[in-house]
Amino acid sequence: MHIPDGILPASVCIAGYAIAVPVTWYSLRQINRLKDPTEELPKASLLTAAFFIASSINIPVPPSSVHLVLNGLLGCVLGYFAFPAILVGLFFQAIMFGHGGLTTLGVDAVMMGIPALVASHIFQFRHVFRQKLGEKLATNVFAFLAGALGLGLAAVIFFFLVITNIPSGFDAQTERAAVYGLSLAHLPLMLIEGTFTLLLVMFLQRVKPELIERRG
Amino acid sequence: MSSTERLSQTSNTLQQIQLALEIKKLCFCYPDEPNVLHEISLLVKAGERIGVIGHNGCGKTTFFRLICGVLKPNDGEIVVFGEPILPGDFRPEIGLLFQNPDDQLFSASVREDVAFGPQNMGLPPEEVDLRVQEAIALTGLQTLSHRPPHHLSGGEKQMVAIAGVLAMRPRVMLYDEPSANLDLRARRRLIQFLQRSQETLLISAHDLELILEVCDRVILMDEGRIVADGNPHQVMGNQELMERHGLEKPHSLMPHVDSHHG
Amino acid sequence: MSSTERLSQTSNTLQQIQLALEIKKLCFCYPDEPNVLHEISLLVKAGERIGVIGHNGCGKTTFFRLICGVLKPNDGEIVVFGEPILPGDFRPEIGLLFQNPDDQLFSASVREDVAFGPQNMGLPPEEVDLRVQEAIALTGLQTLSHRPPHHLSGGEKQMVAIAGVLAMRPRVMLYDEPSANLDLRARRRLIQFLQRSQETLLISAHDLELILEVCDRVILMDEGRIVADGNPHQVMGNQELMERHGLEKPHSLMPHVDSHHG
Amino acid sequence: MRFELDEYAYLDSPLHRWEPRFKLIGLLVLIFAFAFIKDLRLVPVVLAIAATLYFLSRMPLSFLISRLRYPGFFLLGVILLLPFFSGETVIWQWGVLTLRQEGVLAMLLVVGRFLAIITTALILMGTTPFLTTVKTMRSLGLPSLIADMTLLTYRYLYDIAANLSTMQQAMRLRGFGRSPQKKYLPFMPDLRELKLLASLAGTLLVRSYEQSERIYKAMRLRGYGSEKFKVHPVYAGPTSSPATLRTWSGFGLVCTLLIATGLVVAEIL
Repeated sequence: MHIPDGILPASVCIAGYAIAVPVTWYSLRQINRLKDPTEELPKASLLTAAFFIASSINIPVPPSSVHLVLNGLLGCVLGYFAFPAILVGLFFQAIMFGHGGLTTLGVDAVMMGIPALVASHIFQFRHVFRQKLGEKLATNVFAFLAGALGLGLAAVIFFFLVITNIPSGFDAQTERAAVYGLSLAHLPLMLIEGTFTLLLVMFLQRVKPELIERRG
Repeated sequence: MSSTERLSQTSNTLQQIQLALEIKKLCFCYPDEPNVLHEISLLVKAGERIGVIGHNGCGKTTFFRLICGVLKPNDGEIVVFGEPILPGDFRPEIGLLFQNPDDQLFSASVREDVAFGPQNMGLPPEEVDLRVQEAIALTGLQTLSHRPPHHLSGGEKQMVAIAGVLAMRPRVMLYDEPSANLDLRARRRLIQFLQRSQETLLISAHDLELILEVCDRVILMDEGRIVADGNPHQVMGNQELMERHGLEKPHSLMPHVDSHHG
Repeated sequence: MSSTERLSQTSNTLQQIQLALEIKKLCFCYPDEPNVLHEISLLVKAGERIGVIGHNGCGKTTFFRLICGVLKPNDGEIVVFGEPILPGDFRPEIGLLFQNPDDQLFSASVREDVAFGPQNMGLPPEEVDLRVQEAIALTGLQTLSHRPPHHLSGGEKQMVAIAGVLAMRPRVMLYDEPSANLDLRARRRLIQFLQRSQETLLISAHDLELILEVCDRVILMDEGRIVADGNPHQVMGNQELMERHGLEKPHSLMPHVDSHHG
Repeated sequence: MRFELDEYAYLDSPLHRWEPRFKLIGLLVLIFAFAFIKDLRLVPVVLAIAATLYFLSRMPLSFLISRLRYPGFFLLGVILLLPFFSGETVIWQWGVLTLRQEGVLAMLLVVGRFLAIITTALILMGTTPFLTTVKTMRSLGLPSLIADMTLLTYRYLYDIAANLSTMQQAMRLRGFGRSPQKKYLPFMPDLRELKLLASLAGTLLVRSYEQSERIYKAMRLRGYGSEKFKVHPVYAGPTSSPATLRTWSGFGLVCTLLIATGLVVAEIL
C-alpha cells in the first residue's frame, strides 16, 4: 500500500511532509530519553531491514497471494523507533523498487507510521488487562488488535487520499461511501494481518521474549 | 520377447537400482555470468560416499543446488534412482543440509522442526511421530526435543538440521560444509555419525581430513569442471594436483611432517 | 631518592614495557550460571604470539571479551601495557577480531569502515586518512576500497575486518576463530599475514594447524581454567593431554599417519 | 529482485560531477515543481526537461526502463480505470465501455508527472554513490540518528534478503507449499501455513536482532559512543569538491531553481 509519484497534487505531498516532520521530531525526542540511544540504534536498524525484507514474504490466500504490511507488528516491536523505521523503510522501497515515491514519502510515512504508533500503544494495553485476561491471553488479544488495526487505519487513510485526489466527478457523499466501502473490503486482510501478528508475537514470546518486552 | 532381451532388461533395471545418481553433461550459468558448471557428468552408485572438494567459487554449492532441484540446469540431465529431476519437483528422497544450520531452523521447538518435512509430505500423524522419534534418536537429540532450536549451540543446531532432513528418509544426502562451524568435539560426533549413516552421501568440505575419514571416493572441482575423480588417498595425496587447483595436501597424508615444523 | 631505588624503578618500567598483558586471578560468571572462568592468571610478553585452544564452551570467547573490556570481570585484574582495563573503557590499543566478519563490517564502503575506528578516536582527518591508507595497504585491499562490503567474498571481508581493527594501531590483537569461514586459499593468505604481523597476538582457533604455523606459545583451556601453557609442539603433541580436554592431536604432529589410513 | 542503487554512480557526466549538495537541492525542488503542475500543456515541457537531464547523465536507457517496470504496472492499474469512470464528457462509447474526456486528460497528466518525477529521482539517486547521498542529506539537516539508521539498514538489507531466500529454499526443499493434495478454501489462508510463515518471519527478526547485538559490541570496540574521546558522528561529513567545480555546481543549481520557478509561475498563470 503505497501511493506512487504523480498521483497526488504537490499540496498534498507537502502536507504529508508537514505532518511527518513533527512526528519524526517527537519520536526522536522520545528515543533520546532512553537510557542509551546509541545501543538501540543498531537494533532498530537491523530490525528495520528485517521488517522490510519480511514484508516481501508471500502469504498464500487462495486463489492468489498477498504481501503483509506488518506496520502493526513493527509498532509492537519497535515502539517509538517505529516511525523513523517506517520512514527509512519507505525511502528504500521508493528508491529501490519504485513502491511509493520521493514526493509521496511524507504522505506514505504518515499513512503507515501513525497507525504503527497507534498499534504500539494498543499493544501496551495488554499490561492493563493482564490481571483480567491473564498474561498470555492479554498479549495475544492485543497483538491481534495491533496488527489488524495497524493495517485497517492505513487502509482508511490510503483510500481517503486516493479517492479525494483523483478527479472523479462523484460528489462528496459518494466519495465518502467509496472510502468506507473499500476500507470494509479490507476486513479479511485485517483478519489475516492480525492473525499473522498474533502468531508472530506468540513465536517471539517462545523464542526471544525480549524483542517484545523492550520499550523503545 | 526373447529370453536374452528379457535378461538385458532385467540387468538394466538392476543397474538402475544400483545407480543413485546419473548426471549427464550438466551445464549451468547465472544470468550475465560465464558458465559456472561445464558439462559435468558423474555416476554415483547407491551407498557410495563421495567427497566434493575445491576452493570457494569452484561450483560445489551450485552443483548441490542443481542436484536437489533448487536451480534449473541450462543443459544436461540429472537422474536420481532412475527418475529424472524436474525443476520445482518435490523429491523427498534427496536431502540437502545447508552450510549454516540457522538457514534451516525456524520452528519454535526441535520436535516441530523435525516434523516439518514429514508433515509436508502429507504423511498421517502417527507416521510423522514415528519418523520424528526415529530422526531424533539417530541424532541423539532426545533431551532437547522441546527446546527452541534458536537457543542451542552450533553443534546441536547442526544435528537438529540433520534430523529435519533425515525425517524425510532421503536416499541421497548432500552435505554442504557440514563441519564449518563446529568445534572438535561436535566435529568428531558428526564424523562418527556420517561413518554410520546408510544413505548415499555427497559431502562438500574444505575440511579434507573429514573427507578422508568418511568418504570412499573424492571429486576435485575447479572452474565448474570435475578435474579429478578417484580414491581419496590418491587424489588428495597428489600434492602437485592439489596445489594446481588452489588446495593443500592434507597433513595426515604427509609422510614426515615433523621435520617441516621442527 | 637513592640510586638503587631509581634503578629498580627503571627496571620495573622496563619490565612493564615488556609485558603486553598481565592477567591476575580473573574470575567471571554470567548471572544464574556456574563460573565460566576461574582464577585465570597469565603473563604475555610484548610480541608473543599465543594460540588459545579448547572446545566450545571452554571460556575462550568470554576470556577475549574480558580482555578487551566488553565484559566486566567478577574478580581479578587485567593490565594492558601497564594500564589496568576498566570496563566500558575504549582502549584502542587492544583490537578484537570477531568470528564473523559480517558482524563488524557495518559501514557502506570498505574505506568508510576502516575509517570508523580512527574517527571515533577523535583523530584529525589527515591522520584518519593516513591510517586508513596504511591499514588498507597492509591488508592488500587497495582495489576494493570503494566497494560496499556486501559485495566482497568471505576472505576479502575478513581482511577488511582486520584492516578496520589495525587502523586503530592496536598493540595487542585478539583473533577469535579467524579461519572459521575461509577456504584454503584465503586461509593460506591469512596465515601469511599473521606470520608477518608485528602486534602481540592472541589467537583462539579450532584450526590447530593454523596455530602451529603462527604461534610460539599455546594455552589450552578447559572449563574456565588454563590447563596447559607452553610450546605448541609440546602441548598439542601430547595426545593424552589433548584428548582429555576434548581435542585431537593435529595430524601434522603425528609421525606416520599413512599407516592409520592405509 | 534488483537491489543495486548506484551501479552507474561512477560514470563521468556533468550530473555526476555536480556538487552533491547543490544537486540534491536542485533536483528535489525540480521534482516538487513537477508534482505541482496541473496544466496539461506543461506535461511535454516537464517530460522534455527530465529526458534532457537523463541524457546528460549518460546512464543507459535500459537502467531507466528496468526501474520503470514495477511502478509502471502499479500505475497502469490505477490509470486504465480513470478514462472510463472519471468525468462527464463522453468522447467514445462502445457498449458499456465509455471513454470520458476528463478521465483521459487526468490520465495523461498523472502519467506525465509520474514519468518526469521518477526519471529525475532516478538521476538523483543514480548519479551519486549512496553513501554520499546520505552524507549530503545529513549535512542539509537530516537528523543523524535517521542518517545512521539509513546507512546501517542499507548495509544489512542485502544480508537479510539473502538469509530469507536461503531459508525459503530450505523450506521448499522440505516440501513446504508443494503438497497438491491439500484442500484450500478460497480467501482463507491455511492456518498451519500462516503459522509456519510467521515463524519464518519471526526467525528472520530474531536472527537480525541477535546480529545487531554482535554488531553493537563490534562498534563499541571501535569507539562508537565512547565518552573518553570526542564523540564523532558515526559517519563523517560529505567530501568537499574543488572550488572550480563549485561555480559550475552553483550555476547548475541556479538554473534548476529558475526552471522550477518557471514551471510554477507558468502553472499559476
